[in-house]
Amino acid sequence: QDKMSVALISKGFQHQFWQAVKQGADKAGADLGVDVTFEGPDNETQVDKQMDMLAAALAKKPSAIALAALDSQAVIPQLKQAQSAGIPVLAFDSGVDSDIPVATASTDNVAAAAMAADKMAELIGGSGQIAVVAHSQTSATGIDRRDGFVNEIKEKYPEIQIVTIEYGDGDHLKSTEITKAILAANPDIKGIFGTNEGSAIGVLNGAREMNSKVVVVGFDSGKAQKDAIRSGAMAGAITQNPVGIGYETVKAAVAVAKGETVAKNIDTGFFWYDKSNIDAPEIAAVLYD
Amino acid sequence: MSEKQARRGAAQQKLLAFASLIVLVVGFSLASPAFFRIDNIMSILQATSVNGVLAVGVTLVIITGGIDLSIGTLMTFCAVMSGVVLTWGGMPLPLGVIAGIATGALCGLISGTLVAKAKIPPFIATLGMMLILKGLSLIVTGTKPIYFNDTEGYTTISQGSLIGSIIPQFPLPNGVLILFIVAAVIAWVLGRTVLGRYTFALGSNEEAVRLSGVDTDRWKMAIYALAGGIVGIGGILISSRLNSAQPALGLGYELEAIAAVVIGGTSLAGGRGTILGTLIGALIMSVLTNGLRVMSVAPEWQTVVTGAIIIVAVYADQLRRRAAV
Amino acid sequence: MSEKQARRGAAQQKLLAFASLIVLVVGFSLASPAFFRIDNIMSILQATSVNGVLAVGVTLVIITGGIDLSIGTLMTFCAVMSGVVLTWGGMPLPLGVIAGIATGALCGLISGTLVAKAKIPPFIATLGMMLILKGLSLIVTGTKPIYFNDTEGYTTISQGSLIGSIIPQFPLPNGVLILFIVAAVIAWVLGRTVLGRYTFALGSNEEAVRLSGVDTDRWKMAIYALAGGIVGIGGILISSRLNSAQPALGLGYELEAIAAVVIGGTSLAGGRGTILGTLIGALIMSVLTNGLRVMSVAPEWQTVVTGAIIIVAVYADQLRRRAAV
Amino acid sequence: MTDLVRMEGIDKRFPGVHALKSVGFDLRPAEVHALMGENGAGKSTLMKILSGVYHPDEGRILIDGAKVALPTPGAAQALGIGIIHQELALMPDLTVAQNIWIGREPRLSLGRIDEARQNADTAALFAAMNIRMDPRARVGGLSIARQQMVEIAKALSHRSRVLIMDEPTAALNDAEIAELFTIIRQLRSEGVGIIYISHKMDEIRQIADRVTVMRDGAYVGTVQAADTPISRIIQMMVGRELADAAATIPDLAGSGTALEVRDLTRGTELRKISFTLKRGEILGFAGLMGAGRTELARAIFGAEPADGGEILVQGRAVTIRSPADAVQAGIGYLSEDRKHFGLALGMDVRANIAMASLPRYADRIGRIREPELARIARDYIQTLAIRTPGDRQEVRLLSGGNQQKVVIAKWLLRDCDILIFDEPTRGIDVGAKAEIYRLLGELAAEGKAIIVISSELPEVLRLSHRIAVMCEGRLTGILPGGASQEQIMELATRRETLAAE
Ligand SMILES: Nc1ncnc2c1ncn2[C@@H]1O[C@H](COP(=O)(O)OP(=O)(O)OP(=O)(O)O)[C@@H](O)[C@H]1O
Ligand SMILES: Nc1ncnc2c1ncn2[C@@H]1O[C@H](COP(=O)(O)OP(=O)(O)OP(=O)(O)O)[C@@H](O)[C@H]1O
Ligand SMILES: [Mg+2]
Ligand SMILES: [Mg+2]
Repeated sequence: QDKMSVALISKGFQHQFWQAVKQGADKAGADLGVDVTFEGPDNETQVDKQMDMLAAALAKKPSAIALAALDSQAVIPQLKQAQSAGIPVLAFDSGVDSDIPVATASTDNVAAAAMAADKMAELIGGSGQIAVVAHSQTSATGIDRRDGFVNEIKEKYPEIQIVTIEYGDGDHLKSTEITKAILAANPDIKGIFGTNEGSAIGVLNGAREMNSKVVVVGFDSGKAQKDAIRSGAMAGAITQNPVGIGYETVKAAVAVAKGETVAKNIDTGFFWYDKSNIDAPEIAAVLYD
Repeated sequence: MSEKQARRGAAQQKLLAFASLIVLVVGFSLASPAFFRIDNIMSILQATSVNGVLAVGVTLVIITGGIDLSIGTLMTFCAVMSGVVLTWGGMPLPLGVIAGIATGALCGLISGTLVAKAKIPPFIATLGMMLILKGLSLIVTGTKPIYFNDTEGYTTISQGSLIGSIIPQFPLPNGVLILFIVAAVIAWVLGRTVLGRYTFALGSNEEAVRLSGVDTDRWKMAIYALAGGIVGIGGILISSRLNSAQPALGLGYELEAIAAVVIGGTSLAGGRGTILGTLIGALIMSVLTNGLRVMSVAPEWQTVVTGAIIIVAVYADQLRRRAAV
Repeated sequence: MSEKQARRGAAQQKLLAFASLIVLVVGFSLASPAFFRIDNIMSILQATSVNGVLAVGVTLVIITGGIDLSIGTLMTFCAVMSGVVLTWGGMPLPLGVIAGIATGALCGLISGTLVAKAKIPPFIATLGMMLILKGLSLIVTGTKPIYFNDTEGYTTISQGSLIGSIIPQFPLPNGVLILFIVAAVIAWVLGRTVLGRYTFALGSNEEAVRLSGVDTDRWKMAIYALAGGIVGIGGILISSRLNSAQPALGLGYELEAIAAVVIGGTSLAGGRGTILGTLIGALIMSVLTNGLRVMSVAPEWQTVVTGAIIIVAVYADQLRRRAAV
Repeated sequence: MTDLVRMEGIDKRFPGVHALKSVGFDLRPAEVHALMGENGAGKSTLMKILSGVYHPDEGRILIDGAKVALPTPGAAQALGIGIIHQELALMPDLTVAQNIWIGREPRLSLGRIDEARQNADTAALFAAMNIRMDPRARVGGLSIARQQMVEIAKALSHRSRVLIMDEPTAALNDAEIAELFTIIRQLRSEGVGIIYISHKMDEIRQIADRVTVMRDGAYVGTVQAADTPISRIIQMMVGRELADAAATIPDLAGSGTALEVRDLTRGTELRKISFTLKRGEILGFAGLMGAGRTELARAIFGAEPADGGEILVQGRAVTIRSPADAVQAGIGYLSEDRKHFGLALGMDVRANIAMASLPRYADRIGRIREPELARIARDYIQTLAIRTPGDRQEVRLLSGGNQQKVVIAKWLLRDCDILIFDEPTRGIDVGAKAEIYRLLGELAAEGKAIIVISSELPEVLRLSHRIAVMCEGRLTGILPGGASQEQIMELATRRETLAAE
């Protein structure tokens, strides 16, 4: 008679990306008739806070737990605890170095950032100076997107020089100030890549305040990015499918809890979108406000 | 005669407080040609505007011997309320600005009441408010930013340049102008009015003020409310710059503002402080951040150098003061 | 007679300080059956261990009338240095633990020297240290976590259960045991030793202590160093829990620790405070966080409710104190 | 015989103040050497130099004929120089015993403090002083008089060869002063040299062997106490003769009641106190330490409101829950503890004088009329002879007596109909005292009602039209002006506890 419940422990909850994941998860919950809880720490450094959340989730004895681990090693003891309590574990957003999670729903951030690099190279004509405003120097997504982008440029576009990589914590204002300093120091710069929603909007604001025509490539979605792409202020951006991540995670979790088998890897994909395809149905479906 | 001497000494000291700032500016100018250019200087000033306004607000509270940890999230909440009135309510611009400032004043009043009437230590009262307001911003907005696209002229509040339209060579952003106006008004309030006098007196010896027959509770509440209103202005400025109220923003801004105040020579023990010092403190911080970025110092080294320079700057100030005595 | 009364009053007051905590525990137990179960209680205690240790350390500094904003990033830096010695250096476990604690003590000594000798306000000195240490952790590690996989038994430091191996029904994690031991030792130091006496004396009236011929600078440095050493223990605990030193962690932990101290009744003005109070303060915070999660309160509401309850808990304490007088 | 202490050509400047101008001073073993001078003459500064707190700009200090350096208070202590500071230097959060033995705690192993021995030593110390004091009481909770006792005990515990007492009796009354003098005589007989600073002229006769007078930071002269009339010393201090008239008791039959207190009660500290005060009357309050006079004043003023009883102002019942209410009703209260309850030490003289009257000197938008306040502040600096480089000087930089004058000026400016002065002349020099007596007389003549609480019986007798006497929280009687000291003491010691036994 007890309703099934799925506890999602994410890497954050306030930012729009995570809210989109939550939206997908809630939708799946409604569709499948299960209770879904969703929470995450204030920022992506708080590994121990996430462990405390996991502990609280375990105490509630849900039907399944889904985790976007900030550090996959740190949570392993608790995952074992879940295993021995018979609670199935799934991973989302990024994988966990362990065979405990029965399924992983994630985006390949390295490949996604590499695609951003290719688009950037194309937009600036294959040569010149560019910069990166990243959202984190230490989180998995921050590192993957930075490295995916940087390595692709290094390997494929020797004419392009990355002059600086700065970190703005995904804070809109901080990223704005960083962008302005980059533009002041490098007047010849041709393009800047912002690695998440806050960074991308910051780059956009900074460029506008400096009256710069620099090419802006963003990541993720949100109303401001969509508007900027429509108006041409932002050349384009990579979007993941966070709603899909949330939905697929819960769907798989429910299946596992019912004893069904699911695919080990659920690739939720990523897409490049710009002025030309922003309103195409397959893109519009993965964008969020 | 001797009094004149003493006053000259004090003035000198104030002038000397600029020294760290000037050393920084000169140093960065020599280190990078990109630093001392009008557009970069404007960027630095623009970057000071929000933190500067918050710092001016919290200076008042700190002079009373209190502290306000809620300013960061309150700033955001004020921006959100302004967004609610303007974007959701479709009201005219001035009403939105008033809503933001009024929200700040009201929340400040609540903090002040908790401190003055309920005798809750300011640290706790404003820590509680910080958490409450953080949650409320997320709840009110449904965790989504509110954009000001429909409100014409909202971005001009901070990003336009009234002065630039008169003197094109000097495109001082309005946000900075507003910071200077707010600072000037508050400096005047502190130096010339009854409210200002009681602000210092409360921080100097609250019990003595109470025993002078002053209704200390009421004044304290007024000061917190005023500080809250100023934070509301900060909320308007940041949302005007971002053209949106970002509900997740704000945490951590309080520490930066308090740091500016303390670097500016205001004592956390209360009783002394100046708005000019706070402005200089805020400027030191944004010059540092901008300068190190313009020099392309590696981000992890930026943090280390910032920490070290803050210590050295305050130490130099300390030495000068001791020498002045 | 009246003095005896007063002393009985004080004892009563201390007992009463538990009240808020107990109300919370009872409330959550009634609200959710999952709350008051041994494994959840152990989770709560485990969640208290790091913050509790940090809070005990900073209590010392706060009683002297100072503040230490560097504890969060210092904790991380200590963990990193322990990782450097153990994982990179391949040294035996005890050396790694000593390295972590010694790093803490040394950095504390530096902060103390800046405060005592260079007369830099504690807020600034430790703000600077906070930034410097944050950068250093990233630099030393090359921004990547250091894992302790090669050090056998490292995770046991915090996660094992010595008590559980004796009394299986009560699997108290070692981290919590260490917190209690640290707290007991520091409570003893504060209450019984010369160092403790000077800690209170400095916070009560530093000038009077100096006029009594005490070398206040030296003692202050010792207190900051001791606090730093305790933070080092916190660094060992958190890295043992995470089986890694996470270089980006730490910022924000100082505020949480200071909040626990102040909720526990220690005055930021210095001169008074208890370790027991700090422990209760830290427990109140983790009970709150855990309880609201177990009740599946929406995260944004968790923040609001946490803020409100902190205010109410301190207010209730305030009322009781006034009633006791 | 070499001098125990010899100070030569001591010069000290502060910003805007030349505090000491080539001052010399010497102290022999086994003597009490009184140091006299007006407020701000430089007495405390000279003694702070001798105790290692300040460093002289010029001059030298010899102990037992040998030149010494006194870089820190600790260095002075090591040379056997102890001091009781004028401004209490205690740690309010620590207990009495902890305060006394700070820096010299008896230790056990592991840095532990032998608390039991410390308390026992403290108890012995107070027993020798004939004072009842709980070693474990928190100093912050003691009255200022009892804090003064702790300071004295602390200085005595050092067993110094040189003991400096900077106004040790400012907060004490006759009984305690007598005890202190017994101790001083005992120490003198043991060979200790004592430097004694006080503004209570009658004490000089009783205790001093020699008297050195300072004026305006300069040395004036040294005389033998025994064969120098007080008037001569006063003349050396102030540079002129002082004529002090006794109070004339006016006929107040026709004047109305300004304040009536009925059955005022708070806990065990105040028990059913009733009295009336007429317009134009000065009512003195006498009593031993802890009699409850301060408590009564604080209750009337709303600083710590009473539990029960009624207060009528000008015939109308008023509710006073806070000092703001009291001031609204026209009552002013000058606290006995200027440092904690009277002054914002970090602010300037002008701001402190204006503190209680600020709204009166501001316009509608709250802007302060500074020039007017400046003029007023300068007037008070003149009338009360406040020694300060100017009205913008921070109050904490003034000498103790001058700080007290600032508090008095604050309440004079507030112009209340009913004024309660708690120990108004604490630490004030003879000249200024006479001035304050005159001012109080004038205020009364203008129709103000005044209560004066004082531990100095001569002062109470000199000022009061009637004298109320308290003992253990009860009003034991009201005597007419000019009553004898014996009558007062009889009422002041009428203990209920004794009666019960
Ligand atoms: N730290 C200081 N800075 C500036 N002026 C000072 C300082 N200390 C003392 N003074 C000034 O030096 C003068 C002498 O002060 P001192 O305290 O020695 O007087 P005093 O003789 O003890 O007076 P009193 O009888 O009132 O205690 C005063 O004018 C005082 O204002
Ligand atoms: N010998 C004592 N033992 C215990 N408590 C005391 C003693 N003397 C005073 N107290 C307490 O200290 C408090 C304040 O004392 P204080 O001397 O200021 O009272 P007071 O009546 O104002 O004295 P005074 O009459 O000297 O002004 C009172 O509550 C009193 O009960
Ligand atoms: Mg003096
Ligand atoms: Mg008294």
